[in-house]
Amino acid sequence: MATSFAGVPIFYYEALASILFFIGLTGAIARRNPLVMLMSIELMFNAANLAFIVFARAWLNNAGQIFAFLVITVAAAEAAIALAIVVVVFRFAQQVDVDEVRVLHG
Amino acid sequence: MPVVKVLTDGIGEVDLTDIAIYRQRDGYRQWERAVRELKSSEVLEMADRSGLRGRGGAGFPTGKKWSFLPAGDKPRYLVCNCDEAEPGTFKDHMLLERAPHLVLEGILLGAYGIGSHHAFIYIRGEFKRGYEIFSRALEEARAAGFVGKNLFGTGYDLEVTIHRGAGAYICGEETALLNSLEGKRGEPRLKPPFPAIAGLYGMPTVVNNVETLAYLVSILRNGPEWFAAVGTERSKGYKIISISGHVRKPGNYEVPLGTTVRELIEIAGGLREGRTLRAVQPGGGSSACIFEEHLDLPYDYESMAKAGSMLGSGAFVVFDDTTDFVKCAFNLVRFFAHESCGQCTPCREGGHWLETVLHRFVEGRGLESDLAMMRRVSSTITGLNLCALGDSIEPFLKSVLQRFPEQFEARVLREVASA
Amino acid sequence: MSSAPATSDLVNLTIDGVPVQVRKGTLLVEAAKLIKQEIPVYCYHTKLGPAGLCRVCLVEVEGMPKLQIGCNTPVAEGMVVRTRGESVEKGRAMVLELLLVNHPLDCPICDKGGECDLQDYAMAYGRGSSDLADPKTSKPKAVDLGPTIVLDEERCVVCQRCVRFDDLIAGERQLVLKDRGHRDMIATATGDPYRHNFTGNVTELCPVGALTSKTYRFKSRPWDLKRTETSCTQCSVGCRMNVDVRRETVLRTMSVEGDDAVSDWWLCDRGRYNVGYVDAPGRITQPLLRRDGTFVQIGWDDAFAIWAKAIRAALDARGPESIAALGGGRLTNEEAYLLARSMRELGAKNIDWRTGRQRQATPGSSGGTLLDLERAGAIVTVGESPAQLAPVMDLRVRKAVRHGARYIRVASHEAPPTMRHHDVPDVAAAAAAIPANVTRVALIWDGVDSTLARAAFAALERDGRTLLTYISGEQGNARGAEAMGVLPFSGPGYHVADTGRDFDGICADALAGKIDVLSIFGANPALNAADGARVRGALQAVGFLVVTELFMTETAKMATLVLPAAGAFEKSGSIVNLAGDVLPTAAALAPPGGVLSDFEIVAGLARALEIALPDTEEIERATIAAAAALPVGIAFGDERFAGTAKEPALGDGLRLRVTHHAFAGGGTLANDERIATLRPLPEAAFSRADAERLGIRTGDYVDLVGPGGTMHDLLAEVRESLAPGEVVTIAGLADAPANALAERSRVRVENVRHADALVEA
Amino acid sequence: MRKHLFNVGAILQGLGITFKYMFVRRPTIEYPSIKKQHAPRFHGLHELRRYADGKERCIGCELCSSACPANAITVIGAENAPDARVSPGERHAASYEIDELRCIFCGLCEEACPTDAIVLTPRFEMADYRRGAFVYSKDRLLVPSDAGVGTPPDERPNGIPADLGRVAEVKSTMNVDRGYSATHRGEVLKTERKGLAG
Amino acid sequence: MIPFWIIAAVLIVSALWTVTARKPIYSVVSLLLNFAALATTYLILHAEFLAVMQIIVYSGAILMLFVFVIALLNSGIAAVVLGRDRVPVAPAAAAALAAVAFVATAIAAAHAPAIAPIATHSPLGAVGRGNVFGSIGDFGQALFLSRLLPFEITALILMVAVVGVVLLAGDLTPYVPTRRRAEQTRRALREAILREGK
Amino acid sequence: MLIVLVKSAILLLVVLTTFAYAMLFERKIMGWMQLRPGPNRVGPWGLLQPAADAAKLILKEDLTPKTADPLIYRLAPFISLLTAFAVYAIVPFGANGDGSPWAIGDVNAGILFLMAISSIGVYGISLGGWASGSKFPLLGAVRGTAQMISYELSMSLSFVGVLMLAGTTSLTGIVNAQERVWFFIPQALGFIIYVITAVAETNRTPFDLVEAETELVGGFHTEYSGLRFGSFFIAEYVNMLTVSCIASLLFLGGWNAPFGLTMIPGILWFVLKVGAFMFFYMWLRATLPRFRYDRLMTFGWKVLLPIATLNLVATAAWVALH
Repeated sequence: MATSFAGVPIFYYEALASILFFIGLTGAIARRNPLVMLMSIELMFNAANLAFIVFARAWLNNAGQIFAFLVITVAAAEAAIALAIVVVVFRFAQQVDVDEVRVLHG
Repeated sequence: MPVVKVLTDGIGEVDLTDIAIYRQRDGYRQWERAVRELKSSEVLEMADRSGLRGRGGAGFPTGKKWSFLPAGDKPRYLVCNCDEAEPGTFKDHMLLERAPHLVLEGILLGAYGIGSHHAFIYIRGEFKRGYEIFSRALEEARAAGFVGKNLFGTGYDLEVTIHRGAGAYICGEETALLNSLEGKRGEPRLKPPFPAIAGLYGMPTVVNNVETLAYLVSILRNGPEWFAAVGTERSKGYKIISISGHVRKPGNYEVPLGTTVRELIEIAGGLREGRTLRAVQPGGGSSACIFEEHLDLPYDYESMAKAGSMLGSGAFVVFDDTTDFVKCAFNLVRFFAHESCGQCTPCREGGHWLETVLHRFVEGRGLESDLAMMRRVSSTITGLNLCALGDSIEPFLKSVLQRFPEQFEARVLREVASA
Repeated sequence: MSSAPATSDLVNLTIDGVPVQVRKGTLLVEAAKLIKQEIPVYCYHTKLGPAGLCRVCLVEVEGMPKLQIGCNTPVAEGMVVRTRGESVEKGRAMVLELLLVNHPLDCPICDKGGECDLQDYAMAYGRGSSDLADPKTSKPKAVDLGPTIVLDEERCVVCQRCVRFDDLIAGERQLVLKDRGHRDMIATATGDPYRHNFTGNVTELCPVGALTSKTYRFKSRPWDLKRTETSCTQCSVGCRMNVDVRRETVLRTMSVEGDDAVSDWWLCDRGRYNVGYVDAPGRITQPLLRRDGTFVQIGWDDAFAIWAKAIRAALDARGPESIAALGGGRLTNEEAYLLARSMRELGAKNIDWRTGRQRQATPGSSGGTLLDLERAGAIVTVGESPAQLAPVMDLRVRKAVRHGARYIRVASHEAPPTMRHHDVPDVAAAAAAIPANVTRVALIWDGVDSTLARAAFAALERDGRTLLTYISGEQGNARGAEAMGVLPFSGPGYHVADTGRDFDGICADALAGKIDVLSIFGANPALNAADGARVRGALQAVGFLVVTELFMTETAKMATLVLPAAGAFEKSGSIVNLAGDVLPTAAALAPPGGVLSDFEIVAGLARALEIALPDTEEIERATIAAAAALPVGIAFGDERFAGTAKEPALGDGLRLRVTHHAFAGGGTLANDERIATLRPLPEAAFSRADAERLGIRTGDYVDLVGPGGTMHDLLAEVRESLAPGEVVTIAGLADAPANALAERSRVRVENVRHADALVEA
Repeated sequence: MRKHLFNVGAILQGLGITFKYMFVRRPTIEYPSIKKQHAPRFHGLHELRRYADGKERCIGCELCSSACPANAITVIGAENAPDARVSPGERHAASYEIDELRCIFCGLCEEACPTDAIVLTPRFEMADYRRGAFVYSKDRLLVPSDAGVGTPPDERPNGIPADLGRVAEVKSTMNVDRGYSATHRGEVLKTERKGLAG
Repeated sequence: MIPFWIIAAVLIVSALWTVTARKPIYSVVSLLLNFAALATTYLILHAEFLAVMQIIVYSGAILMLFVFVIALLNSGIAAVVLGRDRVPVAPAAAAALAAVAFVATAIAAAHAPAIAPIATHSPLGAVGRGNVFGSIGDFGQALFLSRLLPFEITALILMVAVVGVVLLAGDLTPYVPTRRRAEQTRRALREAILREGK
Repeated sequence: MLIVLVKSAILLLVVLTTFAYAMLFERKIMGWMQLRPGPNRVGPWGLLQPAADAAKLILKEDLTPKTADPLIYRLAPFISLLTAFAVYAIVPFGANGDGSPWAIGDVNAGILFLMAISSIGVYGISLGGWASGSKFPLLGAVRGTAQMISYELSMSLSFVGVLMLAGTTSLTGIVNAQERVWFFIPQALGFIIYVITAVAETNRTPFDLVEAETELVGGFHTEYSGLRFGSFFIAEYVNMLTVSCIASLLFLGGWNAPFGLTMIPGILWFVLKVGAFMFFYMWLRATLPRFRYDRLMTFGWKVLLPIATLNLVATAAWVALH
């Protein structure tokens, strides 16, 4: 396994991916705007994808790329559904504050 | 010849302006008799029985007119209308100048008849000589005790006031005369109320013509039956006719009513040599013409009305075949338009309009359409007016338009020179 | 109207197939109106009666051979009338054709075009064409009849309405018909300018555009005008009037047809023509504050704040005795009510409307209506007659005189009226002059001398006689102000309240330095008060003087704060006229920008003072109640109203008398340039004896010198009717204020300049 | 809906039409260089006319103003000074303004005018940069004082115009030399006509 | 080395901006930037197809969807008012701690002994050439041959998502053309009136 | 590297000039079709009109509405412009004798790159519309986003048929694959779908709901003025040029000469084909009215997409069978 590509050590990429992931995580936790939350989640997906691709490159095995592709696909589906939910919630409650929308709290 | 002398008795023979001469001829006898012996209602009754009709033009029965005065203690006035201005009339003029005492006696009798204590005589402004003569006569009568307070010792007061007009034809109309007498603008009043109810100064008033009043003297002298025996059934008594125009001897002729038109022309000397009669205007400027076919009609109120004209004030004007009827019509219309008081629209504007148009005809600048227009306008304005002046415009114009259209058509401008 | 007519008085007839039942003696024109069937008329006028001149009102009466004129045909039982039909239409068309024969068709030029009876009837009944081929007659146009009226002779249809108005209604007989036939024309009989107090009515009567008002000539077309019906507030009669406005300018005023109760369908020239002030250049449009001797413009908020601050300071320092309010004659009832109420809310009782010479406006319980006046058998005036004070009331007097009433003037110093009159030296003589059979007597007082009024009342009161009293005051809504409680001793509805100081008292207090804030609402005491010198001194002594005005009047010039107020045409409300009728006024146009009505001004002050104001509905209710309240317990010449003015000491010289003139006054009258020619010159009238003694002839210029002042450059007039020992001047002239000298004081004549000498020089 | 969506034929037809029109001669007039000649009765800019003697025809009667459906005309009348008349008769227009932006050029003012004073000329070029410039007052509406038409008014004292209410023979008095566009009948146009404009 | 640092800096800054931006649209824009940088990284890492997919799917579709929803919600009546964001101390601290731990682990893993690459059939070559590691051909063969099952499963998931979205956000009331709806309303109204009439 | 820069500069110049005259040309053509002369005041036959327009746009005041989001408002035109030009990095205009294309860069995944770039292009519209902060631009943006997403799908599917026939994603490869038969013959359906979606993607009539001046007074660029508006304007025309190039490359044989007319250089053929396609665009605009929004979406999803899928399946089957 190559430890560096074009002079960049692989763990740099790993670190980058993890930083991006945690930025996304923080956003997903801290923001109340569902759109921004979703985008943060996308950020986390991408961080994971980056890691996949880095490892695929490292092992020269495109299974990682395939996985990343599937992630992108599923992310698209997820985003579509999530946004649909946001729109429906907005129509229903006239607001999108996730803390205020608690109809399903039981 | 049926010429009589009732009012004209003595005129042209003796100086009747002299009270002494007048009294010699029984002057003021009837007046004294009336005041001393008769009640005023008896005088009224005699006037009524005589069938005397107003000689001023309208021919209204005098007794009936007097009887319209309402009972009551309001002062009453008698006004003698001596504003003779109808074209063709000159009888009152003559009476005033030649027999002033007769006129005055008539006024006094009339005033007594209606129970008035104040009589007025309204003398036309142009009758300067007549006014002077009558004034002198009045002074003489006053001096003789026929006018003034406590007449003949009976306690009856009667004052006579002379008023001179200022030369307006319309003041011959009784209400205009009253206005003029009051010092107002001489224009007819709106009737009702009639003068018998509210006349001079708002008091019951009778306005009578000079001739009418003058006949009272002879009626009282000879009795009403004497008067009623003459004339036709409804036009009784005598009348002075002022005959003028194309006759040899124009002048005033006193005749019984009912004399035929032909006789009247004969009385006045007949037509000039070689001339033929074209028309006669039997009742002054405001009457329509009568023609050859009417020559044998009796000259009285009814017959003249039947012939489409009227007897009016007895101004009998004769036209022979030299007459230019366009000029005649223009002359008469101009007179009426000029004399219109201007109060009411049809007379004021219609008269002036017709005058303008007729003037064009006289100058030979008539229009074809004017003939129909004149007929339409003149006939429509008749009957729309406050007084009779406006209605006087039509009759003569209409009758000559109808009878002699060729004279008018000859003055129509057929071609306009293309300038 | 008061009682249903008995059946015997009624006549049944048929008009155009419609059965009508009317009073006996009714004319066909009027009867046809009942079934809404128009009979065209020119010469006929409901108030003038028939004249039978125009001949356009033709109708067909069954059984009569000729067409009858509807205007002079009284109804008869069983009469069958047709106002339409071939012969009627033919006759009318002929008359209209004839009317148009010499009528110029300059309708586009003519002011009447659009509201012209001739236009209307020609359209409705005319032929539409004429056979006229000749040129129309040419007559003078724009003939100057007088200071108010221009005649177009070509347009005249000789209906003589104007002539008959002048004869029958105004009684002046100035207008006559001159010449005859188609040349006849309207003119003044003497050739002098047509001039009296009612000239304007002829322009309204004129069915065509022959008589036009100089103020309205070519100003507008009738269809452009916005019409508002309101009540005139120029004098205390309160005539109903139509105000025609265009481009934010009052262009003309017209009387209201059918207003029998108040104006009798007429207007006086003052009410009609004094409207040009609305957009006069001298109008104040912003609050002005005196700062270092000159006025500076300030905003309304500041004005209210400064005013309120001054009042608060005065209240805190010296209590409610130190503030006072004056005025009310120009205010509407609502404004007067709000003013009185606001003042009393502050605890202030120094409030009075009597800033002029008039002392009282409510005649007490014996007050009659204007219609009553018309029916009186005798009319007695004490003090000044209503001829100049309340001109339209004077028309009622004239009407009564025409109907046979005896008109008696007590110790009058005015020019003799053109109607039959009896001048008597004192009240007792007046009582004696009343015919024995007269049961209704009207007593008219100018509101000045209470003692005289009481004496007259006592002298004329008699068993079996109805005595009706009137006070023809000088201020428009004086009676309203009284009813609303703008009096020191009474509140709204004549309820007795704590007694404060009246006008004289306020002046005295001011001179003593006891008044800190004096607010004057629409009054001009500096010019109009009887004792001018004293009043001016008092106003100067006030610490903070507020004046609401339209113009910089004599009083406003002395103020600390001048507030621009809306004029009578710019506000709605109600007024009470001298007969006690409550009349609405309506705003005909909006006031100029920056100008508030007195109502808004009082309300703004109250808000700045944080006084609780009643809401609009309550004001309305209270105003109506107060205006309708019967003046119970108020006597004619009441002593409470009498005031404290003293008779000036006797001395040498002539006694000064002050009279009113309809067009003499400050403010709106002085600032209307359209009526400049109608304003009187300052004059002094002498009796013949005095004039001869002093060597004065009519037309000379003289000065009058009295205690405390001088009146300069008065035009002398020798008046036969005056008693020796008196000199009469006109009140309220800004050029020569009569109140420079105390009324009834003794004056000397000085500096006589002869007219001929002046001409030579 | 299906019909509309699959109506390919119509689309093709439309394309054919537009294509065909590419080769059709264009009727456009090169306006500033070539000016169209309008009919003499074209409703363009107004003008206020005079009588042959130079007096204004307008008598300030405001009939145009009341006839105007767009309320574009403001007239304020005034009395003529008897010795120096602006117009025959007693009245003249002290102020006459037309807001050409409001005007709908319907010509009702012309119809209403009793003296044929206001007429609509074929002049149509009145573009400007300021709205205020479209309020035409008498200084721009009145024809030059020597451009009067018709018979001079009756010389009666204070008389009304002799031809009041009669239609005069010439509609416009506009004149090239005076800076008006040459648009009335009989005038020679400055530029030639070209293309379809001919 | 330098490109990496630049890209890393862009990635981190844009990610931070995404998370912290007040307006969601700024989040979108920064995320767009982030994705672009990420796509560049993919290219560097020989994932050509994925780089393109990243742009097409993520940037072109998913992010576009965000913009769409933002615009859609913005166009609604009520303004979206949100409360203050949460900053839960404990989770944040835990996240930071985890991040440190994660980075440490990554570094540790990097120092772990190398494992032989499981090579695929494509060689490593310049990005942009065909049939090299990560190229379309390479990727396609892997996807459709060796990894077909996960691909199909993903397709299923996508299908479910489509159905879900349509069910969620779609307007499920049956579509009625305007004209027919108007007709229905009219008929209803008429019937109502007739009923009232009885 | 230098060569790339020079190539880029030349290309930029060419594209911009083409844009300028395409615009003039469009106005002229529309004028002719509508019986008007079209612009003819600036220069002979109005040839300097583009310069005048440019001068006008440059001199115009650049306004940013108060309600706008300033950053994104200013960013949006650049996104549009950038993506419009970025495409030309890989578009080949011809080929040398050795088969190397006349292009700045030749990428194997060229067509994918193209799709990627064009999918970014919509951001210009949607962000610009959103950031204007007023109603009509927002509506335009929302419409634009939905329309682009909808039609991009069908467009991609129409590409896939070509890709399957050519067996490559390289644009040069695709052109070379058409030496014998241009793909618009076997892929007639795909070509029609492409033409339709291309019009939709560039927001041109009859699919110009994004701008729709009669309903939205200009749509997304209502609030823009001056050069920012100009950027959108340029982007639109460059996009038109792009899709014309793609049509030429993918379906019309690129620089391949028809009927063996090889004596005319390939580049001319390419220009001719692009020009014809551009003319078609303008022709359409002069002819067809605008779609209603709901019909546009219905058409995209319920008509175009199924047909495109059908085309794909058919092509796949054909390829598999051969």
